[in-house]
Amino acid sequence: MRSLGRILNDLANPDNIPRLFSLVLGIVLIAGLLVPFALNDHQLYPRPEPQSQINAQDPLAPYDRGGVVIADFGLNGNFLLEPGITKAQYPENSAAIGKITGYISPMGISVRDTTLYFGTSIYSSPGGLIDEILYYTRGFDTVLESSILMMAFVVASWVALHFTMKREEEE
Amino acid sequence: MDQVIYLIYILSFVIGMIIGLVLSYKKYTEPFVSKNIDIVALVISIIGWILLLNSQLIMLIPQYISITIGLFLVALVLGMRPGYGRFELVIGFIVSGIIWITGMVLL
Amino acid sequence: MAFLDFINISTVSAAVSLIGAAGIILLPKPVDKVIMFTLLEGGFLGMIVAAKYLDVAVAAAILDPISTVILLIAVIKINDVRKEKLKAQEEMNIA
Amino acid sequence: MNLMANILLNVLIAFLVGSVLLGLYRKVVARVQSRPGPPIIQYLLHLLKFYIKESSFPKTAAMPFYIGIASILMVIWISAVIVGPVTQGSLLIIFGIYAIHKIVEHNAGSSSGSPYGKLSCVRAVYSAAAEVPLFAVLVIIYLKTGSMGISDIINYQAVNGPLLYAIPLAAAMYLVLIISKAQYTPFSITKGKDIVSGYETEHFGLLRGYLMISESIMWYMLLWIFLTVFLGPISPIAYIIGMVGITVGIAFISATSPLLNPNHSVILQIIFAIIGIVGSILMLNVL
Amino acid sequence: MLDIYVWFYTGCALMILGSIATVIGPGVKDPVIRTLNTEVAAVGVSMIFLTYNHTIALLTFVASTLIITMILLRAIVRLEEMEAKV
Amino acid sequence: MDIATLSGQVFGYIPLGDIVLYFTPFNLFLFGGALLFTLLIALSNTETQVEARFGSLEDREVKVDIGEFKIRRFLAIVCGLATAGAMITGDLFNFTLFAALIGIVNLGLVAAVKMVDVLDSAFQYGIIAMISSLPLFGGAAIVLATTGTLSILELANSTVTPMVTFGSMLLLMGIAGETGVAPFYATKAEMFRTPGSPFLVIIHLSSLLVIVRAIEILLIINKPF
Amino acid sequence: MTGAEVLVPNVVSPLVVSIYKPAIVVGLLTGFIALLGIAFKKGDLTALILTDLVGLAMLVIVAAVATDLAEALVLPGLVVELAEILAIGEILMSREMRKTEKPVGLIPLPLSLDMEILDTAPAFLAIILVVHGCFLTGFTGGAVAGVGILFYVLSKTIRGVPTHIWEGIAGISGMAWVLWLVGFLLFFVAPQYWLLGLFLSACGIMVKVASKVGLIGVMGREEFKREK
Repeated sequence: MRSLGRILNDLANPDNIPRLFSLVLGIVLIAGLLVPFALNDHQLYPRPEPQSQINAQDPLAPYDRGGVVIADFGLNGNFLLEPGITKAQYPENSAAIGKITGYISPMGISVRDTTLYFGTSIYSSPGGLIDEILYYTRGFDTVLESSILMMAFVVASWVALHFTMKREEEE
Repeated sequence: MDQVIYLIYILSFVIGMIIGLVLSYKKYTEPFVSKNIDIVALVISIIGWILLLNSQLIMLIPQYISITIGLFLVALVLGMRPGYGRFELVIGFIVSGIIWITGMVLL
Repeated sequence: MAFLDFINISTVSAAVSLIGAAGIILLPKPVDKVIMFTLLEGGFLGMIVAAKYLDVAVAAAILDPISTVILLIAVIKINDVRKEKLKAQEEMNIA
Repeated sequence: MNLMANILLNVLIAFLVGSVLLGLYRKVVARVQSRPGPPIIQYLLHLLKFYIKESSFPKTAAMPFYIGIASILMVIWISAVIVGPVTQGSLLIIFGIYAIHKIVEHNAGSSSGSPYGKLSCVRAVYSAAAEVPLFAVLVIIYLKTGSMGISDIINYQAVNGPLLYAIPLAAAMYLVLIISKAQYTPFSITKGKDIVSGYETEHFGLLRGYLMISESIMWYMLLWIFLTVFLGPISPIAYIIGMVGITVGIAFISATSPLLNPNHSVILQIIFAIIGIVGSILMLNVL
Repeated sequence: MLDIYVWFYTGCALMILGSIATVIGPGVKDPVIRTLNTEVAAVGVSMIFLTYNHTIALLTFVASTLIITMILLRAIVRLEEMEAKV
Repeated sequence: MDIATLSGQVFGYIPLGDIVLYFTPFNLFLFGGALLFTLLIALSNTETQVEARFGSLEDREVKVDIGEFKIRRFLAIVCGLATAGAMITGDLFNFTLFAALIGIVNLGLVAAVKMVDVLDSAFQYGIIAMISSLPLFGGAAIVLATTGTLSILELANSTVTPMVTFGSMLLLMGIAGETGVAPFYATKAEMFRTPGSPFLVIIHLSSLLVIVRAIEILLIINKPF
Repeated sequence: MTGAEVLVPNVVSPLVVSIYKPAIVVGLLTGFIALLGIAFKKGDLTALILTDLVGLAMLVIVAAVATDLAEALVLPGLVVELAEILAIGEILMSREMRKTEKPVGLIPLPLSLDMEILDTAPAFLAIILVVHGCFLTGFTGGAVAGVGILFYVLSKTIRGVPTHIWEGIAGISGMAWVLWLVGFLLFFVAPQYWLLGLFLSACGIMVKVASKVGLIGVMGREEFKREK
């Protein structure tokens, strides 16, 4: 009975908790290997087979999702004739769906016309499917993740400025 | 309307207990005397329990009034200051229990 | 000649990175490890080039030396710190 | 009947019955320990007394919070009455209410600045580790009946018989939870004798009245949920008998058992919870 | 097609090797060495990203691994300096 | 739909593209509760702990100084809002992100404290929170891989496979770790010994409410029937 | 150009489906190994380093879904990992400082580094990275440009940063965050201005991430580049 009490007390010690937790989680993970894993091929936002676009000499590979651009910089919103292809969960909730996917910045257009191998850069600058997902259809996620970064930074910089760096005391 | 009646029951029970407590403090000054039986309390308890348990048998007044009054009277005894009213309560319960059983057997 | 077909940029860079990884893991001295780390990164760069994503390769090529430099600085610094500490201990022992 | 009047009635009933039951609880504990004990009505009188008394606030308290938290406790248990007996809504909401109750319990303690309150607060947090899984019995009920709606559960029991026989372990877990909410039982570490009145130590006057009202409503609601979801549609008389019976039973436990060290108490409850949950799920699958 | 498998399985091998090396590799008592060994696994992850053509994620990952390494090394150096026993 | 039998009739939606927030009585109650507490915290002062000293008759007052007060109040409000958001979100990944945000903010709330023991338990809690990002995001990803969707409204109609169950088990562990709930609460309980009660409440509030909500979500996904 | 069907297929390609299982297994195994390491190795610093490894396992499991959505989900995972390591590392340091209570230990040792690369390279590399980062925008651009700034700041010899400059930079990143929020709202309030919203979002995020990463460089400078 006494040893039981000691075990119970040990379990309440903060130092042991992460280790207990990781042990339990590790066991769960390894048990997960028994589960039959298979990828359901009906997914949202599917992408072409890896390397197929770059092998087809597509200058926008690997993020070409269609759409035709007219870069006239008119602020009336008519930038394109044809939006890109997106398979969103609720297309009806996004009025301008596909437009970001199809959009390429003027600089991006000039890059596209000069070289075949800069598709990633073109589509990481404003436009592209990832931007559409990150800022538009799943923009709320990005609100959170940038807030997470901000909060972590607030915490870290507060701790750093007040404890770790201690600039005031030193100078 | 059911719930209103239950509320009335509970209220009469609670008020009965409070009054019982106040009265018994007036009547008995010394704490915790448990030997002798108080006749008044006994009578109240018997009447209360009879009204409470045998309310079907009493045709004169509506059932909920008799239960309300019965609860009130029982609560008077139940709520007496600690040490008092215990035997009265039990005796009242037994008496009315007997009446209830005989009533059930006879009717 | 089918055997030689296997020698393309992917497999070579895979081999390079595996050697680099083995080096990082097995070599005892941190500075050696940093050198092997560049080998590993080189293999990885080769893979990106094999995949024809030149912009990624450019960015990775710039970021790799930086990470090597940061690792180097840290290793030098920590060696410094340890030396200081040893010296301080010896002084303590002499005194 | 209109909704407002219905709510008012049910809250009043919950409050009066709950406070009389808590009085009975103290009486039974006292009698088991062969003391005369207070009158049964004492809890209610106590509560009324606090209303008349002057309210004073500790200088160290975290101000609007200290008052707000006591009122929130009342608000949530009144909403529990609304969800439970009045509208027979979802059990999940009651789960949520219980979670918020734990939070209030914790913070009523710490907001006063009293060391006893603080200890009680730490224990409240600590015991949440055990009580929330215990409250997860509701999930087992959902697994059994297929609905979280209280009215659906009642209908299910009207057809299939009381859940008490179908998932006894869940009922036992729930009883452990009720035990942990009663005073001076092995599991009620937040209000142990060693820390004066626990989180209520520094609440006087009106605020204490609030806390006591909510506690009585809570006691009524916990018992009501037990009787409703485990015994099914029963008459008001049966409710009263059941409530009195459980109260007396727990009072016996409380009067005869020792207080446990917080660590041990919590981990024992966790063990109960694990056994209960795993056992119930096994039983559901096997039977 | 072969390329893709080469990248993928090299990545997998590096990940597993790197993680084992980080946990029980030679000389991992020294936190600097441990951190260096995590880099192996990180490169493995990059290769897996490359396989799936997650190039934007890959770019971000390479940059952020660098930052994480920097943070970790800073912590290690600082702790070493303080002669903390962790 | 399962959502109705679990938490009551759906009152309305806020569509933000693929992420659809929805309201049921249950969600609304928790949402309101979280916001109420947040408001209360935003308005409150902190308490003062008075401790006796050894060897003398004086008292020692432990207070929260103004810089610490401001940063902690800010973090507490963010945490309250995140909790409120997690109560009504209708997307699995969004929910996990809310949980991650709550985790990091909770960590911050106690990191500002100067007691070694509290910092220690904050660190241990932080380690757990980081570890649990694996089961959190990994679980959500496994559910996504199996069902092809992340929206809870859609998941309510999808079929259950062992993979979904495994994914949601991971998710539950992740939530438990991220919020520091049972049986890993000990790390958190230590953190509550510091002064600053209005801010500490939010730590507790967020973890309990998120757990309650997580149970609802997992029941919706797994559909025991 | 190829047709729309080739650009975006209806289903995920079979190749990706076939390598899903190995990818998941690798993720789970890595996670398992790292978790066992945390469970059985002593030391808080060890745990901190190993959690990094756990994060990597998570990234693989998410990436294995192999859609654009999965890629978009990897980014939050990355950010969360980075943010938490930063915060926890800082807490660990401050805890140890309080524990040891040695005033000498508070000040980093001086270190004179004579590395050629630190004199010539930084400006060049930093400019390339920042320009590339600005072109990329978004998280990616922020991280890339941020590394450029970090490296530049790190290799400067002036030590320390006055608190008000620090707060200024942090304030800029806060404003960038607001910018991003405005962009996000614009998408739903006024869909016809989606392009404006896109640019606000992308540039806001980039400025935010880059400035924060730059501040990490300042923190690093305290350690690595201190001269007498």
